[in-house]
Amino acid sequence: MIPTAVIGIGQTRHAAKRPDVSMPGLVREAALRALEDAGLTFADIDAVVLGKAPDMFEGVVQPELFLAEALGAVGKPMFRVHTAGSVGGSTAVVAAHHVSSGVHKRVLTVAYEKQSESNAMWALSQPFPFLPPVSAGAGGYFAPVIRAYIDRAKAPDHIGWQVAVKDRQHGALNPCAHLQLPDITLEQVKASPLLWDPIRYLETCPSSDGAVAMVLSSDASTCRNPAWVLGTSVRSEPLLFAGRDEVNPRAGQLCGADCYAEAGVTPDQLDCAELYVPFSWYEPMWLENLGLFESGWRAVDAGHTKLGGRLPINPSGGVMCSNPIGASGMLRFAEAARQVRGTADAHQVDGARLAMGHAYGGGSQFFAAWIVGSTRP
Amino acid sequence: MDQPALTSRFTLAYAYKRSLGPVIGAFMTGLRDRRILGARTADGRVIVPARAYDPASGEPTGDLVEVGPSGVIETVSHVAQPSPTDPVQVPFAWALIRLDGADTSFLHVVEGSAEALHRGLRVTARWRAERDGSLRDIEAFVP
Amino acid sequence: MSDSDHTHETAPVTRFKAPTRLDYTVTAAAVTADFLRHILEQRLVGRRCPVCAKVYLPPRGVCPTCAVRCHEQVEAGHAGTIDTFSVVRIPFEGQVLEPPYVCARILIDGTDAPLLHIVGEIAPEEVTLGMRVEAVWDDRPLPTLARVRYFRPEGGTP
Amino acid sequence: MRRVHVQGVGRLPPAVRNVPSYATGPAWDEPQWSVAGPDGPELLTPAALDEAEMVQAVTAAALADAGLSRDDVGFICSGSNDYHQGRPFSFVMALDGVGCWPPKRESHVEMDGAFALYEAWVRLQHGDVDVALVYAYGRSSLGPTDEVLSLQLDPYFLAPLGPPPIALAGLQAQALVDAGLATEADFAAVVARAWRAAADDLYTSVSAELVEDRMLLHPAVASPLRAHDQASFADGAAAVVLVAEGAGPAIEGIAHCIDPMDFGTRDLTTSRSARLAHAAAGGGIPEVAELHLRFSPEALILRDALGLEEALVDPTGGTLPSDVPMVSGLTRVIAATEHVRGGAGRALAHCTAGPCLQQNLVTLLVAP
Repeated sequence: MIPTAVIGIGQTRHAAKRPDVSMPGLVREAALRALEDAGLTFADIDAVVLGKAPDMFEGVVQPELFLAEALGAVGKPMFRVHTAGSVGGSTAVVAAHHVSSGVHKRVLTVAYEKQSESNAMWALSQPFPFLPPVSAGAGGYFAPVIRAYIDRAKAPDHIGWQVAVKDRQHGALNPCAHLQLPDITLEQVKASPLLWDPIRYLETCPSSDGAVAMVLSSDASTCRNPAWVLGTSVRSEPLLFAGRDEVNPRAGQLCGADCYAEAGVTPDQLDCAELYVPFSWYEPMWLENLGLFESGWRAVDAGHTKLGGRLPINPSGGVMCSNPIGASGMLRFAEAARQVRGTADAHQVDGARLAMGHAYGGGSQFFAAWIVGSTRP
Repeated sequence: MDQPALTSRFTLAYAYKRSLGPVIGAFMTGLRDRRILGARTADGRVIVPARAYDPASGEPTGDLVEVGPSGVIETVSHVAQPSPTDPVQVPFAWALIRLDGADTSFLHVVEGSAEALHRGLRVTARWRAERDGSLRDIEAFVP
Repeated sequence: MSDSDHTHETAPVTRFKAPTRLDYTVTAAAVTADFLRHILEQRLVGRRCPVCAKVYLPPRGVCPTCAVRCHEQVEAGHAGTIDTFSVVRIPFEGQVLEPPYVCARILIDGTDAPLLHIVGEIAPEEVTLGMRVEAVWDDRPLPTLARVRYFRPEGGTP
Repeated sequence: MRRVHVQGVGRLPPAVRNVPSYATGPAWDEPQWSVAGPDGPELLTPAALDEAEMVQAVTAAALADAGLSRDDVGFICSGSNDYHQGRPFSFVMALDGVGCWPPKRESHVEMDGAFALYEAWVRLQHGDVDVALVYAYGRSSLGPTDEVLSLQLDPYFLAPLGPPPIALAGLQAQALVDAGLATEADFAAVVARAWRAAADDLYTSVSAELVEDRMLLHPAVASPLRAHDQASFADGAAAVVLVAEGAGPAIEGIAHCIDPMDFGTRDLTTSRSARLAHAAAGGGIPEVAELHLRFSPEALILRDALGLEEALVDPTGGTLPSDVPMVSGLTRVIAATEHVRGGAGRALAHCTAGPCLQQNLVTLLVAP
């Protein structure tokens, strides 16, 4: 494998609606920032790898085709990944492999969603003939899993509230974050309406427009502070099968294990992690799933996952603050890279040298992860 | 299968909202105001419709330039029987039109019979009376 | 150019609507068609995997863990156990029922993977994990899973 | 680069639906698919199988052909498109067909299965796995395939006008005619030859015939193209097993490239992206080529862009008689594999996406 580094990162300002930009404008906002960060132009790029969630969100079939021009991909390979909510992460992994394999030297990878072009809930809840009606909405799918976790782990109710507050406090340090709730309190979360019992309003992620881009390269000579891709992994399992443990999915465990093994690190060596947490309770669940803490909820309760804690989780504010679905996974990967490059500004984890980015999708069945470090492998 | 199949109709319909941003927005505003805008690329070509980037390179474009509303047919494909979703309901052609002042051609429809329309023919935009800022503000091009 | 001009707007155009409409015709695959015919007869009939012997309801054409086709039909019970659930309290576009309602994963007797359905005839606060529930059939001959209107506590509401 | 081999292939014959009304020849029955049943092979109509069953049939066949089991597979990649199936995340249920358990390294592209094969090839170059399973499935029978393809168009500058695929192909065809590079008779000859070849191919279900000298009597739909110039859509599925260091036909090179969608900045008489993809895959002249054609004039453009003058093109009939959305590119790889297995020294497989050959992928296969 050829050592591969993140040498440029760019993201948009994320917001519920970005009426000020078109889709090409949105992806270019991220792509041009990533190129500028890398000190490169489109002419320096060998291939573009694009990720986004269902085409139905924006009503354009295979939008990589029309976006090729906006992303400077004309005359080059243009690739499109779609693995549900994990897509941003899977896309970064595919892009990294384009470099590590030696197929290309410099790859631009971009992920986006412009959810304001439609209504994501509509796009996801279209009743299809002969299939069991999906009558619960997105949160309705995950709420029973969260209830099962709470029951199994004997976790107190306030854990979900704590994560909701912590991520919003982190997000308030990140000017790109969609939700800006610096003064949020536990009481506010607790008092917010139950949407899908046990999930409260303030324990859910927003719906955002946004994009993120990275330049990956086997040549980091022009970059003062590359983030080296030390390990990558993707793992999937079927949506529904007898004996499936959705609280602690096996595919998630293996995704983490693969990633640690490829990177040659153990979970306790990580300085921080960006995990895909669209509902606050998923933080303790993924902490256990990825082997980061034996008891996820006790780690949250002890403050270990706050900035300044033992293992800060989602210093950027995470999905709980910004959720442009197709980009959400890649934002985790990019924020992990920012940490080890030391460019995370106000939400920088002091001295971060090793960080993990993580994403999941579907019914907790598609997983992607990478571990980046400040030292060349 | 000895039993009849279960068959059901299913419609996927949604009115997407497209936000346009500054340059596509300027182009659509131009159409509403009966002007066709191109954009000048770094190497001096004028691309139509106007976009914020050069399709060939992805690099930013500069000034917006008014082109047309007349031009020359470069390539034409005639449709004898319009479908209900086609922009016009009389015999017409899909055409790539090189508008005056432009360096690229522009896809739209031209009204006329197969015999009347050909490469090299000069055509001009016929504007819709009610315009809202979309490509259909040009009803069709006509000889 | 047109002589009459009814467009008086001067503000910049910033957006437009793009209506899309696609019409599909969907035919139920044989496995689903069998299931739906049984549903019409007020029967819940799943299928068993020939390798792992797990029974799926609704039946699956292929066992998701063994990747073999499932042919053996298995009559399941009309009652089951709540594996887990949530209470849907918000309205959203495309919703069929009036909130609040209980959406549960129910392990039907004689099957091995939970079925997602609604629990009725009970206050949402009263629903518990592990609760026994039974199917309440709809009078209308619906060839869908909505033929079971909902599940209610076994033996009816106390 | 590691040498990657096509070790096994599996496919369902395409179930064709929109054959031109003036095609002649024996009426064909509704196609049937042979899949493993409880007591041996079972013949089923395409509508009788769901996506997972389609995937199961082809992946099991490909693994059997490769002499491998599911446990040997280190990476799975698939290609499909939600809009052809009419619902978001259609690939999620299709995943059941491959038995992704215990959890596998797995990925999906919203592209033709040939691009999934490309991702699998890249993954094999990454070096951590040695066996990859690739599959694709698609249906055209559920929905309005042309309208789905029209939704690929630039949503600001093209989609609002709603040109159907044949209108854009008509412009490309007319550009060829205007440049003196082709005539309508050339287009008809491509179509007639494709349907004749398909009738002789064991794998296709099409036995209809188009008579060359009568084809031009039918009116153009979008001049100079007639209904028969457009590929007939079909349902289908396909799978390929790739291995590093194996014995099957070897991938000498694989590459893809994209042109602008904007027609105003393209020379429609040629395909720059096909030429670049071919060069990046290693170039050279194959003995035989299997092209992914949506419209007959594309055969002439690709013959030039891919340097096929001396090659035998589409001996199977190719995709004009049966184009399966998201699958046709992968079945071209399978057809090319079979040519190499049958003795061809070098075979080319082509896949396209987007209007007027916008995006092209080229795979070059050679004897191991």
